[in-house]
Amino acid sequence: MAMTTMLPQAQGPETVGPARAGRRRGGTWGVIARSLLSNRKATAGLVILLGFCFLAAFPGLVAHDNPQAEVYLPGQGPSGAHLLGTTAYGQDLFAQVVYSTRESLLIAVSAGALATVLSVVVGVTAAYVGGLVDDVLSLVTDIFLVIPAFPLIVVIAAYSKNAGDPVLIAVLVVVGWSYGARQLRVQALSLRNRDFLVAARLRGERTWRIIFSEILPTMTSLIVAIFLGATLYAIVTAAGLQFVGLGNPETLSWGTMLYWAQNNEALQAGSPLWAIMPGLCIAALGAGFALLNYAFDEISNPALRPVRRRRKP
Amino acid sequence: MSGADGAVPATSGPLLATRGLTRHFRIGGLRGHTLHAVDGLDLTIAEREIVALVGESGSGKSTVARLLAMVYRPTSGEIVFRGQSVSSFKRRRDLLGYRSQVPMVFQDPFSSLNPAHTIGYHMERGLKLHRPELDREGRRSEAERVLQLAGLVPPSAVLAKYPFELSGGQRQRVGFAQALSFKPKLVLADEPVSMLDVSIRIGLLNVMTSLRDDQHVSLLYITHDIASARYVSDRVLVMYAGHLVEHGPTDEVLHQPLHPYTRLLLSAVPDPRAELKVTSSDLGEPPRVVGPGEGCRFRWRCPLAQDVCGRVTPRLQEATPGHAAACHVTVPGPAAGAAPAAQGARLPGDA
Amino acid sequence: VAGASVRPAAAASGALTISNESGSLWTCAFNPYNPAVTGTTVGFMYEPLVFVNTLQNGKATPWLASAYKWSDGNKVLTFTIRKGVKWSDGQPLTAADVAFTYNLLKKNPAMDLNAIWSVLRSVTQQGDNVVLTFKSAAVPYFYYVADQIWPLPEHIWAKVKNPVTFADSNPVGSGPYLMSKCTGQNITYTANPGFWQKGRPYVKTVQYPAFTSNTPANEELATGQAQLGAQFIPNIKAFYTSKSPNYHYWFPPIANVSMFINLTVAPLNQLVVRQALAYGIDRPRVSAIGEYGYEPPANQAGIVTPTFGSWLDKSLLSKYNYNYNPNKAISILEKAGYKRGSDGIFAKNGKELSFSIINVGGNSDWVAAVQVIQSELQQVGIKLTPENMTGTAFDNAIYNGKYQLAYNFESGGPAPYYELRQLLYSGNTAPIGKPAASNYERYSNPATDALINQYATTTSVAVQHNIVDQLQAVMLKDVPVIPMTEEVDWYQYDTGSFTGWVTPQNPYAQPAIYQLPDDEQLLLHLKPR
Amino acid sequence: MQYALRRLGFFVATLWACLTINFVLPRLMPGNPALAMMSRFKGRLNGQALKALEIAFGVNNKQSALTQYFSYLGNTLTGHFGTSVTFFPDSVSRVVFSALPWTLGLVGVTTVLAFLAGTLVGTTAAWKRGSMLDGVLPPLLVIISAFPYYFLAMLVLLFFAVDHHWFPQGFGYANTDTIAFNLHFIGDVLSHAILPAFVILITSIGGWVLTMRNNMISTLSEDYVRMARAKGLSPARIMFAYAGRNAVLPNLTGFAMSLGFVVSGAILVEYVFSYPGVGYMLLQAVENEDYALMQTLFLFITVAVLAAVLVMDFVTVLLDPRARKQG
Amino acid sequence: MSPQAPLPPPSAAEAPDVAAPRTASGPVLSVQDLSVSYWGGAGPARAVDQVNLELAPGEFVAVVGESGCGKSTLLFSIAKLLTPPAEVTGGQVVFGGQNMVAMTDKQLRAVRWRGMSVVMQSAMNALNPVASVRAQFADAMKAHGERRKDVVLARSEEVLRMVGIDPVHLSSYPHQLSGGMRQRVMIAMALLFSPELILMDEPTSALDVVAQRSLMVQVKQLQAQLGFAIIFVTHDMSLVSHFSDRVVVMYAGQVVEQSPTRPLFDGPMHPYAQGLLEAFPSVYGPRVPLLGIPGNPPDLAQLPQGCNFNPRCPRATDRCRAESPRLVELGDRRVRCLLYEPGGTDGAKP
Ligand SMILES: Nc1ncnc2c1ncn2[C@@H]1O[C@H](COP(=O)(O)OP(=O)(O)OP(=O)(O)O)[C@@H](O)[C@H]1O
Ligand SMILES: Nc1ncnc2c1ncn2[C@@H]1O[C@H](COP(=O)(O)OP(=O)(O)OP(=O)(O)O)[C@@H](O)[C@H]1O
Ligand SMILES: [Mg+2]
Ligand SMILES: [Mg+2]
Repeated sequence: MAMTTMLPQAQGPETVGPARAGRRRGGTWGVIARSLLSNRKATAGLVILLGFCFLAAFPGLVAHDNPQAEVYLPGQGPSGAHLLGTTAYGQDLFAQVVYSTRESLLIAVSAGALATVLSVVVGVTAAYVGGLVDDVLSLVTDIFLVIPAFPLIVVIAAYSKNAGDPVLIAVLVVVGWSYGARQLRVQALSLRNRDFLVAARLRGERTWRIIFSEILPTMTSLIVAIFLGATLYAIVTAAGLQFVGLGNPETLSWGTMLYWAQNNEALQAGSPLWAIMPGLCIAALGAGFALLNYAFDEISNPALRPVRRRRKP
Repeated sequence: MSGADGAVPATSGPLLATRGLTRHFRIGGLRGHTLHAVDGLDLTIAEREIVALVGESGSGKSTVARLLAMVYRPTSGEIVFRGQSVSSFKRRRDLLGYRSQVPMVFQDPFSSLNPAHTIGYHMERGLKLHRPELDREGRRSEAERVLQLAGLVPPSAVLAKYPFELSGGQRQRVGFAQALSFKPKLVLADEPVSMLDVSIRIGLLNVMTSLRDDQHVSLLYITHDIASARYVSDRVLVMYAGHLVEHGPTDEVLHQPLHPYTRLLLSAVPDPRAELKVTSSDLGEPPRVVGPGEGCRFRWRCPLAQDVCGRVTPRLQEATPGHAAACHVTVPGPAAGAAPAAQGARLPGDA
Repeated sequence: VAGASVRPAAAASGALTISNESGSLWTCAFNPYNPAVTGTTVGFMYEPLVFVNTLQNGKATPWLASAYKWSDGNKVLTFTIRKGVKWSDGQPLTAADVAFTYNLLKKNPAMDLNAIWSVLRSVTQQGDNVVLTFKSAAVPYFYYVADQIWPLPEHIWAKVKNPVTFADSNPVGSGPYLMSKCTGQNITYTANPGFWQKGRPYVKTVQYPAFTSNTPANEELATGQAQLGAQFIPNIKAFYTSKSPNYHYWFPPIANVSMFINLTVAPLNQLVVRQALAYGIDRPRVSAIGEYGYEPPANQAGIVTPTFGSWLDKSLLSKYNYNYNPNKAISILEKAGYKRGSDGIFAKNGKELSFSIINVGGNSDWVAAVQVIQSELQQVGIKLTPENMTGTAFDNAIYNGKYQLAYNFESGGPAPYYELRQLLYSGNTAPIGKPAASNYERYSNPATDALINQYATTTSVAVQHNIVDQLQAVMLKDVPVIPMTEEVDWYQYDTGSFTGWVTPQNPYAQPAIYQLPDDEQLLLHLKPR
Repeated sequence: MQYALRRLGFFVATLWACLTINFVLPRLMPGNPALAMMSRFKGRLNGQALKALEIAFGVNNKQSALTQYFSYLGNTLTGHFGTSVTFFPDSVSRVVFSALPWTLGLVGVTTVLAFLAGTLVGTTAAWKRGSMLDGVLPPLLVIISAFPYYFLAMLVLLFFAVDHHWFPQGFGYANTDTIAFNLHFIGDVLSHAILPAFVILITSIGGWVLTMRNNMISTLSEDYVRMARAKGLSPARIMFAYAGRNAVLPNLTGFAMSLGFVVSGAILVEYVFSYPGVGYMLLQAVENEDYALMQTLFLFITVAVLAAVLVMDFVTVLLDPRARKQG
Repeated sequence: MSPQAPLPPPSAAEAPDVAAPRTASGPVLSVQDLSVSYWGGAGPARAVDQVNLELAPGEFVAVVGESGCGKSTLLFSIAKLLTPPAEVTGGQVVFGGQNMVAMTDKQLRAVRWRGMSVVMQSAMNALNPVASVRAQFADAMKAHGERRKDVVLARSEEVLRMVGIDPVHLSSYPHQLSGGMRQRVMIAMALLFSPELILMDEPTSALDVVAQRSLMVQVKQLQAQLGFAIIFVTHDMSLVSHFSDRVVVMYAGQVVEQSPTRPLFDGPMHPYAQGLLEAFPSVYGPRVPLLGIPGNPPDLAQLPQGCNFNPRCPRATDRCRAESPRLVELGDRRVRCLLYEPGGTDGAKP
């Protein structure tokens, strides 16, 4: 995601000598790590996300059932054997929830990140470079802004035979980046004439470098908000597309679980957990990101970073 | 053109020269006015020369520096650096070359440092771009060297700081140190010492002179501190309301000012050791740079103003070799009367 | 309006509320030949000439025609139009109106939804009779020209400039109801006082709200705000019948949901492969998991049971015995020279038995069914890759033959013949790339075609049975499609407020409200309690 | 002035490009309206009906794509939107104009409310950074907005309408009502709008909160905010006129865009609540390959969004002098 | 802590340009043992160290000192504008009889601008970039009860003229002004009311001498008329010498010398002050190379043992390296140097 590009690698801890190393251990990553750990909310968010990452990476360690196997009694309530019960198809709900993490996380994060990167590049470039470039990029942004998602996915799915994940992600990115680009453009416009950008230009920085290392860090918090927005949008839209049958219901994700639950009236027809669990997981993922957001106050704005109070020796 | 060229030692071409440099701004809403920030400016800076640019606040000094640094594009006119018009610098290499030879120190140290980056980052970037010969280690020691030179100690601690952790004067010195780190030919320094206390200021001024003397660095030194201008500069340029009204060797201008504004300026220079001479509090009219029209722009405040001043914009005329002023009265030129330029100029102040 | 509200109180006031997910808001157009709106038109305002009941082996009940007669080697059909029937504007309904209607369809092929003019030669009025002359013997077409035609008042439609796009927003029909109010959300029908069956309908007001999605429609039923439902309700016991002893449902099967096989694609053109597919699938399990058992498992003979049970050749069926038999599937393939690869998938000449199966993503039951099939076939070494698409993309693929396997169904009719003809008649198919009206698998066999054509010439039940027996043999021998489950009518009803419902004991019509013109029969039988 | 003309020029160019996409995209979809109708009434229509439908919908009239394109552009300009296939034979204009007010009312009002509430909460949370309010409200709202909203809609519907009959179970008004401008009807419409509005509201506030809060936090550490404090301005004034006004720009842009998107409605909410708006209609148009309806709805969306964005461009220039072009 | 006598509410009727007679009772401002630290990774940096300062009404106190020695921090802490990581670690600020440190926000708001206004060092950043000068002036006036549009406009124009800026610039935005103009706009804003105290942080650093001098003359005149007190941070010794009544010399967070102006210029006592006065060049005299004060300012987080100035002090002794000097009172002057403490190093007085 954008963060990695924004905080320059060039300036490692070695560059500035021992005093620096003593003060701010670990450079960029140190800053991020400290911000994450120093704020309880951000830490909670991190824990949630890491938890999901773990589930995504090693679902088998947590759930021992094959999530797709329709081998149990359908529509069971929670029990020792089935922590969350079974679906109307006789699948283990817990295993489904666990195994769905990978796909959901993948869609959410990759679509969110790609869309954010695109918005940043286009929005900030437009604002910073200005002139004809701005006009043309704005035009493109506007066009993408109104490109209708549904027909697009129908078309793409028809030509790619199957609305699998890459297609879904591509569509989400295509229809999702322009919104943020517009917002970032406006924000960047107000930065355009700042002296420190002029100074960077005079220093001889390339345009892309100014955009990525000078403008972006000052807009981190907006970008994070936009990333969060894009991610949530991706989760919700993907689930929505899957919900109306435009996705690929074969795959295992929280969105497709909702599709199945919904189509089987799980809420009313006796297995409410089938619908509630994926909904809760989506929300929990959103919560993780939202809480993580609190760390970025400090990452983007050094002046807000808390310092440990150490008495003078 | 006339006077300016003559000021340059014949032996070498000027390091930098401008011809008819002009910059206008559109201000206001729909109706819109044109603000003449800089009008028809001709200046030269020779190699190994410190040129002080003084003048009224708002007279366009920063704009000149920004024009020279290629922040603004001139409305008209031309900037020639080492015989080449800077507008011909299109390729990145040329531009980068120019930028590393002619860095600029910003007037406002509070907004010219990126709040999201440490001082170390700022220094590192500049060095990386302009001192490719240095390795990582070399860059660090160079950064520390220039910070030390600018009086920021201990440099390693300063490198780790964010701009908001520095005082105004400290930030100002960071700006100056950055420019030095480029190994420049000409530093455009926009009030680089205005927020420094006198002792540090002297230190920096000494750095400037030694740069000139040892490394042949030229300097455009924009300042309000006439004393420090005198302390370091070889020549002085005086601006008023977008016009260059006088220029010449420092001592000559300071001791024999030609233009009424220069005189006013000098008369206002305080001497801390002396009592304040209570002159009439002359705020005068603020300079009119919004749609100014023809005529001398100082005429409303000028004790010597005549009819012609309202009709004809005076041109710079040499009074003595290398010392020129734009005034119908004190240096009447061909525009005002038929008198030959710079001949027998009376200096009313000298009487 | 003296209309009742849609609250439960509605039933008490004698109004019937129908809950059926229509998928869109109402258009408030009532042109009965506009397929988008027939569901809210036919049976309410417009009626057939003869009512043919699928659930009772095509039992025909004279309706607007009081009598009918085949003649001239079953090439001429004469309807005698009932006397005393009036249009709702008071004008009498005459044979002229009926003949006009047929000829209107001829002039406007866009209205001829069943393509009757592809077999009709002419239609004329002769006094009270309307005479239909066919190009050739056309006995099974009776269903389309008698049951699926709704006469229009000539005095109104003759003046219509373009009957295809005519909205008919103030419909004048002969049916039991008048359209009294229509908004996008709801249509209110009130009883037609001039209806030709005196005293009927007993239910004076019918509310037909437009539900865009299933859930609220189901809720409306479950809470008793609607008394007649026509949709899939998952876990119907928990959701519906457990809520009241008066709540019942019946899902009579009417057609097959099948796995369609593109016979032009190798190796699906090999019988062994198709047989292996048929043996490798546990249809009861597909039914149980995919369809909650609502749709019973189908048989390879292609006869929908119990609806058409009398047509089924049981001995033939058990001779071929396509019941789930994975070992047989495997052994057939092995015998044919297929070998299992390291991934367990059979292959011959380097070509794996790996197929894509297209499906409609919006039909979750089908998607689930295909998942079951996929895992079962995996065990017998055949790999399926489901591709889910939108309905339109799906139809586009299947009509034009651009698929390998497809999960689909075709409309049936009042006898098994109708569906078998759809499936097997080569005249219905088309080359790959051209849309086929049916027979999407591109099956073509002159002998079969001859059988189908022969059926059209006979009204003899015995001969018809004989032909259908032979068609079953084709299904079992050639396995051109593999029936999976049986498509049913969705039908839920509340006996608390109305009586006279269609029941398994009294299947006087297809009970789903979207079955036309069976809906009229249902509406006429209902009585408020 | 010149700026305005230039932007207008680009507006027209963008509009044209979007119109073209709106023309091309539907036609890239597999199948045609007749096929779509077939699959819509699957099992109820004989396979033979396809031919009839193709004639009815003019699928096979051999007009070149270019001719179609130009007549489409012409018709769009003159407001002739054609006949809807989904609501055959209704004209698209009638269909759209009867549904649009519902959507504008429901989604429009909730969008404005969500924006106002979200921005307010975001502003306050940033102002009180680290307080209880900041710690609870923004994450809560963001979490809620992470719920897929049809899911939430379903829960809300079940709880408030089905289990406790506090609100009606969907639709825009009671089926027995006649559309009229009287108190009874308006009250009825409002009571039907509450649940869907509530769902849209709580699921969309989170986004506004987040952008506003994050932006506001950066702004609050600016010197001019400190200066405003020094001036003794009231906290409200500093919060809104100084920090808020500088921080709100991206949110305002977002708001303008969402206002534009009001026209497209809240598809799934309308779907779940059977609300008679254009949002669900759009989905249907797509599913039914109803070119005319699709194109018209997209046209409305396009024009609304582009206009909103255009207005926003001007407003930005008004609000932020730094964004104005120099020289 | 002093009792919280409420400040007389600024009356709306009192036109801001009318001189309010001030009762010359007690100091306007009294800073007692004020200490401020910045919490950084390397431990706290004491930017203000036990500063004591009293300001009589109408007094003009100049604060000079090395760049980075804590002048701005001192002003901010007086105005109670510090933000984390800065923290007041001790002492109090009594303004108009009230302890600012303990005031509620509401009380503070009433005091601000009418009672005490501030000119910040970062003139560009201290102006709201999206509001015109006019709007920012009006804001301040409205916040303190002045709502009449014509009055606000008239007053805005008046103060702008006072600082030598064409009132056209009322409709300018900050980024359209030159550095000096921004500073003057800030000063003008501080003069909107006639507060009892104005804190000015290097307000004239971007002004030409003409403008500077006339501005200062104006300010002095106003001060004479209205009797407000000024704390003036500057590096310009001539301004100090010509306009201030008293000088506070700071070094590394501490006040090292405090004295009426003339005597200081005539005979600076603290070695640092002595160095300062020797460091400025002359306009007319001979051009002589100057050296300033050798060495570098200390790191506030790592102050030297003993006297803060000892590493650079030409007269430092071992005792200076061991013992922190107190502020000794010598008549109306105070100095923090062991030279002046009883038992000083060598007893030699300058
Ligand atoms: N971006 C701009 N837009 C509009 N006007 C501008 C802009 N920049 C400068 N000006 C105007 O140009 C004139 C000259 O400004 P400049 O900053 O060059 O003055 P200066 O001589 O540096 O003054 P100071 O000594 O106060 O810094 C001023 O009147 C200013 O208002
Ligand atoms: N936010 C901060 N965090 C840490 N240290 C800070 C911070 N702000 C200022 N400092 C340090 O505090 C010291 C005092 O700063 P202050 O701004 O008060 O200096 P000053 O006397 O006003 O200097 P100048 O004349 O250069 O403006 C400086 O050394 C600076 O580095
Ligand atoms: Mg300047
Ligand atoms: Mg300071």
